[in-house]
Amino acid sequence: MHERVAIVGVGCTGFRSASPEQSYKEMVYEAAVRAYNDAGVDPRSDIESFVTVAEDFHEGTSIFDEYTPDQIGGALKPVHTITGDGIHGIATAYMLIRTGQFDIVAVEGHSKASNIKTLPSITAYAQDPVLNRPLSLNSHFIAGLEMNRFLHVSGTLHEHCAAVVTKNRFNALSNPLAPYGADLSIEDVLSGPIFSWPLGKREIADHSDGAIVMVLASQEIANSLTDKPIWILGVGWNNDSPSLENRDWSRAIYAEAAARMAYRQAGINNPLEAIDIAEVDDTYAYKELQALEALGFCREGEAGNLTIEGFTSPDSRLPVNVSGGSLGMGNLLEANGLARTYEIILQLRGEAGAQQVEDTNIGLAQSWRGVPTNSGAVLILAN
Amino acid sequence: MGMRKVAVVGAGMTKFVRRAQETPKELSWEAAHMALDSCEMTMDDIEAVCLGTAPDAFDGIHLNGEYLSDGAGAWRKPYMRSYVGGGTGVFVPIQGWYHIASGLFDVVMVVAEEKMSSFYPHAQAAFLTIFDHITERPLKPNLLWIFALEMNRYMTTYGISKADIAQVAVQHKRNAADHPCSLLGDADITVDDILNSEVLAWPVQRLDVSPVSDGAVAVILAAEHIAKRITDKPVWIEGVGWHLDTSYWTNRDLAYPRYVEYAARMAYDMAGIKEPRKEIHIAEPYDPFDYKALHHLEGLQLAERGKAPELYSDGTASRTGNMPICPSGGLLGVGNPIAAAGLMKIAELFWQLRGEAGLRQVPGQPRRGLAQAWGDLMQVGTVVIMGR
Amino acid sequence: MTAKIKEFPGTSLNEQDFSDGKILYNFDKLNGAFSWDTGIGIGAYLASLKNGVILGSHCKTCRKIVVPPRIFCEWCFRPMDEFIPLQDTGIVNTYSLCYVTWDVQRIKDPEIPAVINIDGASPLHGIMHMLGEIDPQEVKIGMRVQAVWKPAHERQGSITDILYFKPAKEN
Amino acid sequence: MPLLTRDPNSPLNWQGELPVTNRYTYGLAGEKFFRTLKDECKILGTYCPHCDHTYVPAAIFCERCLAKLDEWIDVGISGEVDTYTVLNVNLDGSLSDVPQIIAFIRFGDGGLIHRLGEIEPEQINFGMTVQAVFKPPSERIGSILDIVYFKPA
Repeated sequence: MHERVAIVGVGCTGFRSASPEQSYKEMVYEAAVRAYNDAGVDPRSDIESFVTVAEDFHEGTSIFDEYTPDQIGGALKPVHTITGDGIHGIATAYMLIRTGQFDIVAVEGHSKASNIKTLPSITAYAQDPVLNRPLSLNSHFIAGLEMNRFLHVSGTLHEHCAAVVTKNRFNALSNPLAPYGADLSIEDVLSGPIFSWPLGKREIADHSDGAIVMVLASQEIANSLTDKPIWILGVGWNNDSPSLENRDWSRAIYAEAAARMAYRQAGINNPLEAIDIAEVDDTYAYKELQALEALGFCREGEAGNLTIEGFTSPDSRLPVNVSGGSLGMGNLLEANGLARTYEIILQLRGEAGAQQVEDTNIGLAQSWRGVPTNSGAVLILAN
Repeated sequence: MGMRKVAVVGAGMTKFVRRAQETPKELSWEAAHMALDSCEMTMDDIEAVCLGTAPDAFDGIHLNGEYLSDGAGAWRKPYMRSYVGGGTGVFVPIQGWYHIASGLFDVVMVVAEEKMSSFYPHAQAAFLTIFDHITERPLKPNLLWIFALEMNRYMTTYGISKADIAQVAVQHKRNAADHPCSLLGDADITVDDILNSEVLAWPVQRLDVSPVSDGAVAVILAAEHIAKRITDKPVWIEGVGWHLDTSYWTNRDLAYPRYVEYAARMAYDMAGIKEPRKEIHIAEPYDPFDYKALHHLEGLQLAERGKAPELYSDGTASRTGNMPICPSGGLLGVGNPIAAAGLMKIAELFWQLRGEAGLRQVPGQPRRGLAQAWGDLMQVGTVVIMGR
Repeated sequence: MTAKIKEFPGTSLNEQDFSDGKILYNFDKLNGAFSWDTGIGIGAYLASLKNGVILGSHCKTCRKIVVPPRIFCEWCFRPMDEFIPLQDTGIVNTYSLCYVTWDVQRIKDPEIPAVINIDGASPLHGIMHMLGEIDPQEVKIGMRVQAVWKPAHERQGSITDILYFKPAKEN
Repeated sequence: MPLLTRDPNSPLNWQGELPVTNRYTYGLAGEKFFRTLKDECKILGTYCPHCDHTYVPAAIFCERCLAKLDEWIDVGISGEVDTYTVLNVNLDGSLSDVPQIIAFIRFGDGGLIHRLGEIEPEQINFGMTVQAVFKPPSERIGSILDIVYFKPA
């Protein structure tokens, strides 16, 4: 068994609202070449297994895993797909290496959301076909229900959610990878169209295209490959009830449970003390506040005020989504967790450029699988 | 530190049927519930859940892994769905294996489900979209093509006849007559029945093909210290292997499944197997079409290239032979709810190696078995070796 | 343990259970429309098909010419070196005589899908397409075939710009 | 990164669909739940004695312990608004002219997702009691739409 596992290489394409010059394979190839160059590995001779994350209906292809190996150097190698988020993919690579059977494993995730002409209809096809789909509802209603209950129970205000948008999109202005940087006021956010009251359009992350590849290695190999290995201290993932009828509408219980699992592995009792920087799911603005509470950074109902007060801004006590988050970088479908993780890695390496936060040693990335799911993952990394 | 040993300690399955009334969740639950009962465990004992199901188009639910999670027992547990097309059914126990071998978990439930009848009007039409969206789909391909093209190449390369291949369907369907869950078991079927069945896509005829089916299978995996506490007959996962070939399937020779060979070699290495033909006592190769069992036996190094039919003609493959092949009845006989069919092979080895396979029991107290699945664009091999 | 179990779960229905209203069910249809970016490799392939040419690409490291063309080689993972126009002839690698359509309609005259190894590409490198202008019983693995193109003004930059492959003279 | 460059005559994209049509059975629990809804205008749950939890709508299994559930309970037709939203966006992503009020109506440990009617958004309170309004018997087919909406009780 290999106890310790590190991320030794990362590569991405940058993120854009559309990417018409590349096929998805060409886009992934670009990210893979960057990651393997960063890690100093040859995928054909050095990488022993590959994990990809993808969903058929997002690609427009059934059994999409067929099309994953070539562009990551995985042809005729042990490759498999997880229909999960990128952090599920990292967790899988982590487990593969820990078995002792593999030393170097790559993880790939991508989004070609711009190629999907009917994304709302496809998202709705994830609803229960008998209980929910006959109502013919755009799936944003699920976020609307959850946001409203969350605001009601926690005492969070709509302005608090808008503050997440202003912070993250402002942060994105310093991130050369992020397409949706903007300097907005809270009024700008709240004055947009309402999609599913209280949820406004400007509190929903737009989609973007892009690919991310990461290389993980066992301790011995990691130390031989790089002087900046980023260690996995803990990873957790969890599913609450998938049905809309059996869930707690105010809390992200899947995130609480995933965090508990990751903290236990990392030996973290007080997350706010231990963690220097976090990248959390903000595909809907309220989800960032809900996540901060679920992750134990503050008590229920406090995340909104802390955000307005600047507690989660780049220069403060707990910088959250310095990258711009999904609101700033775009919703990357299955690759969201990899985008969150990518920023943490840059920060822990001290390579985050204009977004660099001082003295970061331990970072956390968190993801959610989107409506209508109740599923997510948490990753804790250290330099 | 050595590798953590992982055992199968329980198994359950639904009948494989043409059209199930159960929802996909309910099918998953039936198998999971039975697997728990079989080893007298409860959900409190299960630390994580792994799920296998093939394209979302069948169950007809986007993010199908998430939808199925409650039926699979994943409520508030770490849960992931893995996916390698038709190879998924034998991959998902590998996924369970690495969950435990990693040291993160001690007990994992593994569930595979497929409800092909939800695809309307015919499940086969779902396969149009497994082909390349730009270079192939405009030709309106169907699933039979890839099997027919591969079968023809295999037959022509090695001079194998349709009658050679039909023996496979006959033996598997006869074996399946003894499986209580089977959809197409037939104790009296003959080679002529196969050869006289309707031609679908020559050389593929109706009875060369496994039936579209609904069903679910679950197994419970445990780390060594737990497994020994739960049962005095744990069945160990001794080796696992998987390989995925390039998706450019028209750029390789279809006569031989190199990816199956690589997957098998990976599993043999891990299990310390040097002479598979002597050391594997029961084989459950993937048999969605009859020629596929032969093709795979060759990839698995259990037969020389082009010689697999001899295993059937000389009796080696029969239930009382030296290396019984698909004593379960396989996909051809029991049915082919894709991911569930692969995991059915794992359940069969579990029962066979424990001596609990009833009418299907292979004599001679077999010690070691191999299950294999295949899928994608004739592209993936997944292999699990189990022993007691 | 199957020996011990008397009853396995699973409730089987037949088609009449649906038509007779014996059970409850509903339908849904996915509205799944896509506009896939073709990219450099497949974009060039399609543009080339419009001009009546099958395009491949060349990896000098692996000394392979592959079809359809891609911008990277999946075997050495290096960028492909050049696009190469191939012949529109080849040999039948394998074929089928298919009596059912993709949506499972029975047809009287079989479709003849085939993998055709394209002349100019490396051995065993081909594409899937249809055979035509041939008696189904005359098709043989190893026979030479040649593309039959749509008229130039009807070609759209699609694999269907080739109507099918027909028998060609042996070299 | 690639050596090859784009052919200026290349088509940028390729249009296509993912043709998927499905027929869904209601399943073992759904069959009884929706038959009873249709024929008797009753909403059924199932109770798990082991977990002391009532599933609404009725399920055949307990997601907590995976026990088979066979204690069926009539939970009445009135529940509480647990949360609600006003949906202004259509299934195709366009803005709607007709906002719909969607709520999760709690019945015991579970509940139903449905529309609210005969009420304005500003009149809704968390926890208020609402009751199901059924279609006339001749129009009921055994569907969640056999309930037109929930109205204030």
